[in-house]
Amino acid sequence: MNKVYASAAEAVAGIPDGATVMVGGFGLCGIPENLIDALIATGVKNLRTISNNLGIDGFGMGKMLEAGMIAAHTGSYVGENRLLESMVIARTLEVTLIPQGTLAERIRAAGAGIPAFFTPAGVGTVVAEGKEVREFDGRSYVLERALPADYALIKAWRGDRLGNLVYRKTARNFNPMMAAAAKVTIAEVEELVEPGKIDPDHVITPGIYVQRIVQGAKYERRIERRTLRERQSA
Amino acid sequence: MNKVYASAAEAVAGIPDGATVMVGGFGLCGIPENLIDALIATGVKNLRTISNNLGIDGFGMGKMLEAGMIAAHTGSYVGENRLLESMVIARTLEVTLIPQGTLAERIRAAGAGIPAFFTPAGVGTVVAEGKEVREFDGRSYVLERALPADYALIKAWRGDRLGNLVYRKTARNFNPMMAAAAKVTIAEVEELVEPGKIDPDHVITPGIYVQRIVQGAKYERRIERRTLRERQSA
Amino acid sequence: MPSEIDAKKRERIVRRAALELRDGFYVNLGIGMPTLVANHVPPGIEVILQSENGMLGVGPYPFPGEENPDLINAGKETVTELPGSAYFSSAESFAMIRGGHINLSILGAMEVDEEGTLANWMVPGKVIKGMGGAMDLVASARRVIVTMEHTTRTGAPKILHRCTLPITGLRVVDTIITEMAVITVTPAGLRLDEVAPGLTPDDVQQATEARLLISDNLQTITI
Amino acid sequence: MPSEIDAKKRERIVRRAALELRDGFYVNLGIGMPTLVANHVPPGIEVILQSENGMLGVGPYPFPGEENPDLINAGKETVTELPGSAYFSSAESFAMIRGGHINLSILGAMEVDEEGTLANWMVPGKVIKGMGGAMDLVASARRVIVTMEHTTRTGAPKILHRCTLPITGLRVVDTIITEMAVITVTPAGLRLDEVAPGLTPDDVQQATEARLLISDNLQTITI
Repeated sequence: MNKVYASAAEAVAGIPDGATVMVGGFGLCGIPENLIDALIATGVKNLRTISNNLGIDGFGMGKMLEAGMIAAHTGSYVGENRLLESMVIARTLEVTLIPQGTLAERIRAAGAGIPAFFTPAGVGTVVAEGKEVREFDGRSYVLERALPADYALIKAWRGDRLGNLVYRKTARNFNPMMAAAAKVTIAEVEELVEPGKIDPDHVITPGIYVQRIVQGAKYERRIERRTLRERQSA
Repeated sequence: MNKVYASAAEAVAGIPDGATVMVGGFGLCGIPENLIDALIATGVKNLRTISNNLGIDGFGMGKMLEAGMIAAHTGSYVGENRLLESMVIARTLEVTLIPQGTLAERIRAAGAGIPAFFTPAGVGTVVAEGKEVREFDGRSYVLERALPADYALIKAWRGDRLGNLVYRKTARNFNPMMAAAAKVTIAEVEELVEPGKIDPDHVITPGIYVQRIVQGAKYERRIERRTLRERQSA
Repeated sequence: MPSEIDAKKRERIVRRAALELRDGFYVNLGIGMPTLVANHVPPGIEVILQSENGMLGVGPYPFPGEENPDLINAGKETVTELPGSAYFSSAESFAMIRGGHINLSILGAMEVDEEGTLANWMVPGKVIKGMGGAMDLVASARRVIVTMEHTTRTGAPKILHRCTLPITGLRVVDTIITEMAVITVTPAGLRLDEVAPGLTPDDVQQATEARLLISDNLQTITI
Repeated sequence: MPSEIDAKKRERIVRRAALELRDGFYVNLGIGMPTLVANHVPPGIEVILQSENGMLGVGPYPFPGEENPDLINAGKETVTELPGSAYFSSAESFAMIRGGHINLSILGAMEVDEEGTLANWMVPGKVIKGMGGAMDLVASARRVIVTMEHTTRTGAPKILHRCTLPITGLRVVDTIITEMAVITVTPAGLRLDEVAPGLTPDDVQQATEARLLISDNLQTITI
């Protein structure tokens, strides 16, 4: 059992036109930088992407948007992409926006074999239009379906040959659920280690969810909003 | 914000007759030994318990059964309790058995604000009787409801004053979901430490789910089935 | 200098909102003005901030040179951790929110109406950015406080009889805090509980489309 | 010595079942006979065992003195961990199972019928013990193999036209492995693929209530 790929290019090989692809990260935090670049280099087209955000102009999934490889996108917030506006108006991109918690739970449900669940988020809003709304114990909930994918491109801090992954701080975000929700999960890590190096109690994504793993060649880890406080003088 | 109680007796004080009480653990592994003893000592009656197992005769929840304090129990496997049989026949105990994965997910749903979800487990069996069965993408699923509780008694290895918990090996089991599913969660730990001693990336149960925490006075940690292999001679 | 006036208005709103914090509360603060509430936690009160991208125990902004790309809040700002912080996935984060474990959510609004219905995510005709976690938060936090300027920049009311924009949540707001007033959403309608120093209830009503009930125990805002 | 004969029967069943393992498989083994399959993993094959109480990478039983009360399998037996093991909650464990991530589930049976319907958790009139994780496993593992003795201790068939006991799962079994035969559940019915050395298809049919189709490529069981 060897899931290790030598390069990001080899790890993303074979993703066909029209595939549904999940991409991990929140904003630019915890995104699979190397896999995104490698995927753009394949020239694949008409992808249906699922990701909380769409990167920013010129970085992260923003680069995929610029490459014209995305036909449809599902996420919760796309406010950082100026290019998006013209594409939506020109109808070259179909965007579906859903509540962030519903997005997270629909992805989790896909990995967990739950085809549908009820949630209170979005009841009475456009989000619930055309969906079943049912009352439980006096409160209304909307029925939401699982959201699976053909491929997931995710990013972890450290991973082993069997695909066990650990994340660092808020770079965890959507990555663990996406790992479980795709037919083929491709993980990039900053550090690839031997099995046994990660404490089994600390594993966040068990290797069963990961089909391919690659150590990223380099990481920019760009900060989107650098907010600082002043050092108090002594 | 101080959630620390000085003793298990103080930690379980106030649980009223008739309360619904979840108890963590799988078999005798990861059970809240000290809280169970303290709860029995309160003399509370007619509890509706939720736990995967019911301990064994003479240990764990088996002691609660013997104390006659359980009116109804929901779990997935009760095969280790001989006393149970006579109680079920005498109708002093009402037992509801459900698939283990459905139990785990119903508890998780209660903590996660999901009132109901569809699962394939139990379709076509007695488990699905009287419940809605619906087809999604050509497969049948049964609608299951969230399973909440008034109190959860759980066991972790280490916890801090804010209620952050980490578990050890397979002693994790049902404890994390139960922590989130009860109105009042009471956690016992082997080691109580100061906030900051647990790496924030390693926390399994964030403190938000824990209302009371106590360091257990002593632990027997009984082994139910001691299976061993022979040392090979050199 | 209108921006300086705005800054003062916003500081008054933020300071008043901070008085709603209670010891032991788990609180989610929305992007923008609500985030500033963290700077005014009253003495003797310990609150733990949740950020929906997967963190409990959000600390202040980092000192220069200590920022970490892997440590941001839901506004994508660099933050720090505190002793007792915890990280988790987005699914766990929204399980926490949806499950009613967050005591208080404070967020901004474009419109609020008499029933506590909130609109804060979309203006038709403009390109939509998305609702992010707002719909989940307002649906499930135990208490929802809206902090906002009382009227639009052109002076039009934002507290309406009925929301006109696409809504974020139906009957979800508990309390509205503006630079002019503190208003509670009750089954009978909006109740004016506090007015800013120097203002009369009528001043507030003039700036409000929805009809205000006046509290029997009307107070002046003290911060 | 019937118990010794039984032990040999069981070993034959277990050894044959182990030949169904494939490199890279994630496998859940039921309590009892299925657990023994782990002792016969073919050379060159790496499989990872899942235990539904919350573990991937289940290792062998511990050496005396190295048993850990916090480390058990779903049969409550003390086990060990391996390099690359991982622990998780019961909710995550069954998310893994329900989500179709387990390649193979091997478990025992009281009855299996022509449609692959399985009964293995309850005998009416006896006090019920509970289904544990069996209903979840058979509903969602990618492949379900039943290992069992071909008939009851009194010689009655266990492979039936229709199950008579309360069922564990409807049309869930893919393959039945007994000391007499390997049988595949097909849309057309049960297909006899392999017979034990020295037995004829008719011997197997005699011990089976369900009608057996004979494979065009009938083999002798080799272990």
